[in-house]
Amino acid sequence: MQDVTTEKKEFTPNIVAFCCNWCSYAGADLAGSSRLTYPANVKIIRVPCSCRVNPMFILKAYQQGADGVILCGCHPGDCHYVTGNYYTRRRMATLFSFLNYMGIEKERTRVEWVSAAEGARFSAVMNDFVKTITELGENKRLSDLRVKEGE
Amino acid sequence: MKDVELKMLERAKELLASGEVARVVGWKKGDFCYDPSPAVFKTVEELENGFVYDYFCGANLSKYLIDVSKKEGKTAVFLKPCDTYSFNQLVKEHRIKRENVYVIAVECMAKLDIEKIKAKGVSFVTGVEVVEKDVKVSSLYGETTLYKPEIVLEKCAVCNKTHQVKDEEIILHERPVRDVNRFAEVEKLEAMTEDERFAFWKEQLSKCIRCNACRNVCPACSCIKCVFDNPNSGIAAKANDSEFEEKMFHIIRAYHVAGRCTDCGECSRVCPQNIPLHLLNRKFIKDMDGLYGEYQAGESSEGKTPLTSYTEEDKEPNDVFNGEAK
Amino acid sequence: MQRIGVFICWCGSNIAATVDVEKVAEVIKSEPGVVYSANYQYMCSENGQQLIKQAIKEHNLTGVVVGACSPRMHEATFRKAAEEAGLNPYMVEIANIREHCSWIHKDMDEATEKAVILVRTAIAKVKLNAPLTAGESPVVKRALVIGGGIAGIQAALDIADAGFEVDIVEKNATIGGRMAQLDKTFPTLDCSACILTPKMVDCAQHEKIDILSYSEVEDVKGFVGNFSVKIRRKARFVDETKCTGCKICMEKCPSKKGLNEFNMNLNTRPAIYIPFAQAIPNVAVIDPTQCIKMKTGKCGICQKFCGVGAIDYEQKDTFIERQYGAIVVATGFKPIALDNFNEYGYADNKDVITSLELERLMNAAGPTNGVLLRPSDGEHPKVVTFIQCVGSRDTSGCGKPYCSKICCMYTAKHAMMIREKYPDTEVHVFYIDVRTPGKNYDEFYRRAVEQYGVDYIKGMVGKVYNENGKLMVQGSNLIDNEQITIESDLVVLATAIEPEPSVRKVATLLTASIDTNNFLTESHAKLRPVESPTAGVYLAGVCQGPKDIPETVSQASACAAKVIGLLVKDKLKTNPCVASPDENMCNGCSQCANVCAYGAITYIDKEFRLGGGKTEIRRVASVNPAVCQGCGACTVTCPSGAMDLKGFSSKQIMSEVEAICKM
Amino acid sequence: MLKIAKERLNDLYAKINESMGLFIPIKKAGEVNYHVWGEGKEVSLETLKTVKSPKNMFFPQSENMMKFKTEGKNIEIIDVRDEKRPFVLFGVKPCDYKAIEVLDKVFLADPVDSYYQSRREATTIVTLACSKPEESCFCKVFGIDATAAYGDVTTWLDDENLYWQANTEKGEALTALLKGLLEEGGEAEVAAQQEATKAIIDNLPFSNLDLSRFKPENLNELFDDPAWAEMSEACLGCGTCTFVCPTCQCFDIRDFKTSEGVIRYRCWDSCMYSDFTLMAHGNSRTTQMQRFRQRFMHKLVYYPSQNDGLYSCVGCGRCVNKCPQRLNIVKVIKTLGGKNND
Repeated sequence: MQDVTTEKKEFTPNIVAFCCNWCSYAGADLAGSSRLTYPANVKIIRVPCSCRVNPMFILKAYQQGADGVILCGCHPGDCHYVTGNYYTRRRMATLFSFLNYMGIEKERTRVEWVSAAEGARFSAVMNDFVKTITELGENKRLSDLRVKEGE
Repeated sequence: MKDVELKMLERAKELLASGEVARVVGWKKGDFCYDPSPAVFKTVEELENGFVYDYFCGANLSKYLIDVSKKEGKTAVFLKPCDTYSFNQLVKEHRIKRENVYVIAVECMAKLDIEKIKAKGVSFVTGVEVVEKDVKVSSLYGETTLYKPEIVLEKCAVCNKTHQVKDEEIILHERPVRDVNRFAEVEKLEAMTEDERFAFWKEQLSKCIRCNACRNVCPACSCIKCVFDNPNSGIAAKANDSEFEEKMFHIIRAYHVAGRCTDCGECSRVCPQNIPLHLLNRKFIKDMDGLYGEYQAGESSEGKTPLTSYTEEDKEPNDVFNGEAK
Repeated sequence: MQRIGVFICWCGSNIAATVDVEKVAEVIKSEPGVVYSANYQYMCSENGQQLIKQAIKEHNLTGVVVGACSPRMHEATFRKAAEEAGLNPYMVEIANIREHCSWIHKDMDEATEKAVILVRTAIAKVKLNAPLTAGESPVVKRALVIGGGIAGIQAALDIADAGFEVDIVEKNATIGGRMAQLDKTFPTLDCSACILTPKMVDCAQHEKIDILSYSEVEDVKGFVGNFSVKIRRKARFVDETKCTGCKICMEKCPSKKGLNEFNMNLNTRPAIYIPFAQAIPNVAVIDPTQCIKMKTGKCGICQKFCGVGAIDYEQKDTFIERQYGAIVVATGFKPIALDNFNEYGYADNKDVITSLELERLMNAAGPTNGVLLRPSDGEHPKVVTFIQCVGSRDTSGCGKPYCSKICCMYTAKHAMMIREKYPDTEVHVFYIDVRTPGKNYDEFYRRAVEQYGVDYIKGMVGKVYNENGKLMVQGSNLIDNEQITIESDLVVLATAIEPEPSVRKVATLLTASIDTNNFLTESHAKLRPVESPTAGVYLAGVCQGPKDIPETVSQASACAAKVIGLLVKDKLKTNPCVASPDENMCNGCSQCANVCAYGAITYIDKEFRLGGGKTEIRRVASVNPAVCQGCGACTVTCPSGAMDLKGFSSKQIMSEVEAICKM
Repeated sequence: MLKIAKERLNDLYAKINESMGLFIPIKKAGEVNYHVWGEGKEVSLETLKTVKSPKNMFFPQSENMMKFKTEGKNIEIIDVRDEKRPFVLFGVKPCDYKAIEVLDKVFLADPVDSYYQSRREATTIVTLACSKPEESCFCKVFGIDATAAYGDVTTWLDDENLYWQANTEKGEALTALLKGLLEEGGEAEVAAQQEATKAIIDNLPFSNLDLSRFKPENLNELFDDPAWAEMSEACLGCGTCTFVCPTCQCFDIRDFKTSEGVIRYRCWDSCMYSDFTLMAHGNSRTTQMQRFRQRFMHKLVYYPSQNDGLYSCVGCGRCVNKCPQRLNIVKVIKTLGGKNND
């Protein structure tokens, strides 16, 4: 892979998207089958439900070099598991506010509801998030210098 | 306070002597006037030799009941107003066997912080006498009078808690109900810029030596095995090897007790580096109050916490910054 | 030591055109733990699967990663292949390098680099996978059909014919649904009642079918194979077991002002009534809002006249609870309310009617005994104008964004029927497009135009207003490019249809997904169109999307086939990806049960050895794997991390995070 | 004896900093700990007890030992030790200095801990004698004279001056470097301060603790003493006492995954923790009482029995001040130490 990345380009953020299996992951699939592009630096981890996403996973992603983390689930009311995303909503609302309280940029973490039918929206959301994070710049406040050692 | 102490001692002796309880959880005299320790008294003699209740009995005894309430026989415990919230929360989480505990509610009148007294330049404290808002501090080097609100424990400075649990009470002096805003410090931080807040916490958390005192004293941190000690959790660590680790520990710690933290203030009391840890927990409390309606953990021993309930109209995470939360 | 095999699919050119598959396979070869790495044109093909099976055997693989299309597509395929080769199916992970990579990226280097990362992430996960075995749960051999329209009737009959017990829960007093209200059906123009009512009778007479009319589903617990459903039997104030349907009560009832819902409120009915002549069950029901006895306490005439003593004014709602292995949702539709469409003057003009109202006006059993008369003055209309797409294909937000699908055909039917019966009547149809796919459909429409001389006008109607007792329909004619106004006697609105609103509650109870238009979501738009994502729940008729009678019947039969397929099994395999607590770490704090939507978590007191010969009894969480659906809400609530999710464990996800973040 | 006026201390720090690193008590976010000096930092020599002891200098809380660079299936081991820059550790209190001697016996004994050794050798220790001991101090119990000369250089501080005396070659070399800043004098002032301080120390409440029972021959008896249960009852099992202790030396070795491979590092561990010395079969000490006992038995019995009677407590009193529940070694000594404590 080295030969692909040797050229130091301008800042391209590293973005992790947690997508629930039923809506958002399917939405991403639909974006794919509709050939609706978004940058390659968005990488998706499949979880059964947005409520499976532990704040620890988000912090871990930042530690490991993510510049932005986005969590996608079914629209509230449409959760495949009935109430999962309602808990997600509270968990993330309090977590985001808390992270910002500690001085972490509030734009860095985001929640978006994307249904299985919203391929276009998935792509639009990702494009927008990449743009936001690119403007925001590298994640320095929640990164772990040890991880990047040697880079 | 002396009269309360005598009454408590008398009652404890009675309970033990009559066999009503097998043990009493209270405070024991230390080497100085300011260092009592939590203790379990099993005999009248032990009580006579060391029982104390004074202005330095700040420790929250409720967490000890997790273990003690499992023992044979009933346990009597002295709980200050703030301690009863922790007690309730632990009962709610099935960590304390309520039927094995006899709760004696005791008055508090705010506890003093020896570190704050020392910081006023008084060393070698030999005794204190509290008269209203004046504290006469005697030391080897003489006597001084300090203003009480400046030398009480942080948790006491903003306290307006009342006993939530009592099987009986020993209250000889009523503490006036006060109008205090425990979120004032949180609001100050919120009013700062992102950069300022980041700098503030960076400096504060850089002091952390990861001694786990805050965690181990916390009544909400009652896990049999903490995620930070569990190699399978993916975040286990023993030292703050990096700035990230410092933040990680305190974010997760605060998050794990969010909705369960009663704001008992023990974390800040025990921090050897005096990191204002309560400001982390209180941020969660304030946000949850603002977003989901006022909620005081430990007010009841039943019901769900804000993070284990929901409404269909809850605010979106991306919007909290424009709303009540901030 | 792990022995991972990696298989990169070209998917023809779908992946290979953008991702250098050979390079991915080559790079991955040197990943720790990877002992075999290959690429192939179509991994999902028989040969591709064979490649995997062979490699598993030859290289003694402990885990398999397939870099291919979405796991939603072929995860099951590859798991099955692995299983056939003797590897636990849950030791397979999919890296989605098609939908999430090759199809959305254009730059080959970029896409290749990302594909490598995605495959590495899947490797990181699979290394922590544990073999999982599906559990088993028994199947209750009885089905529930919610809704007694043609969809519910057909599904119930098919299931019952296969020998399984079926209950139909119908919220109205009779089964039959919307189809019972229709006059004729396209494209054959046979009488709706003539083909429907025999089926209704079949239902009533079928020994395996139990019709619970005037009933609603109140609560649903359980899971596929073993649902426990609480059904509210609404008080009809008439003893169903006694009433013979003689209708003497209807004749004698002095309160006759209740609006006749079956006739779309175009006429009235008594307070005690049987909705229509062929109702099943043929049992009366009292409308308590109209009944004088129930409103004032005085009357009781029907009771006096009832020869069998079936009237019971004191009757209360009752509840029954039954177990089912499968549930079919067939809750149907209703025309949308026209509040947002003032321009058509529906509220202000009696002679502006909906198509369903027209059905009743044309029906021999309808308010006019099948003679087409204007509601306003009972005159024969001489000019009838139809307006298509009222509220359908509407992006303004006033109506529905979708096509209601049935309107083009029934409007052609109506136009044709009017021209047939009243050749002197002029018929105009305003349309946006005429959509007639289907067997004999277009021929049908052409007959309306060519044979019956119906005047089709391509264009939208801007306004309908009353001028001197005439309805002026103002619209555009796009073909001639002119504004026209048609002086009409009757205006018929092809009103959009929407799911019956009660479906929302049903969906919530069943934890079935629902889309923004309140249509229930099918598991897969193409390949699993009759299954809801909630296992054991199937969808028939318009509750899933607009459709006409033949389509509804097909879907209902398809549902029945699925249900039968489920009910013939004695036991079901359960999803092994469920939550499970590490009892040694569980504090028994009960937080997890608070967030479980399925009630899958209970607490038990368990004895633990402490060492030194001591033991301790501790309260710990216990998950019922047959009830748990595997969402993971509990895992995040658990502060100690004792609760974890099989197949999506915290360790696995953390490991994926680590791998995916690596640039 | 040499001296420098207090107002000029900053010049002294700056001068040292020109050629060496300077590790000195600095106030940061309200707390005083040893940090690397820099212009503008708030030095606080007056602080009697830094929260963490200066052992951090040689035995940091966390320290990388090596890296494993992985590429595909290859692993390369990389030594991360760099040439240690010379450092001056400034302001070390006598008790903390004696604590370093306790650590030396562990880390410099065979097999030598080369990480510790390289730092130790590159460092010149400047001690600062005590003049205002606190009630929690009890170094005298362990034969330490808080006014005496220890380390490569010893200093004394009063309201006007810092007095300076080199004790070793390293100390002389440092003194030579600073000769422009230091002037002769101060013997009388130092002697007076020493006398006054000693008088205070003699009267400190813990200065006469009886250690007589803490002898190797009493090991079993002490180990089995029923008092441990009661003494440890309130212990939270946190690591505060061990992390503020100048002589605690236990560490854990852990791996951290990086983008390139693995960093192997060591970090302080605490015998008070439930997962301390966790092994495959479980833990050798399963109760907090056992862990509590381990710590104090080690300080007062096990370590001295292997080091010619040298206790591994220096009486700094940090644990007395910092234990959240006010348990500490003094209470243990008083309970088990000997008759005079009764």
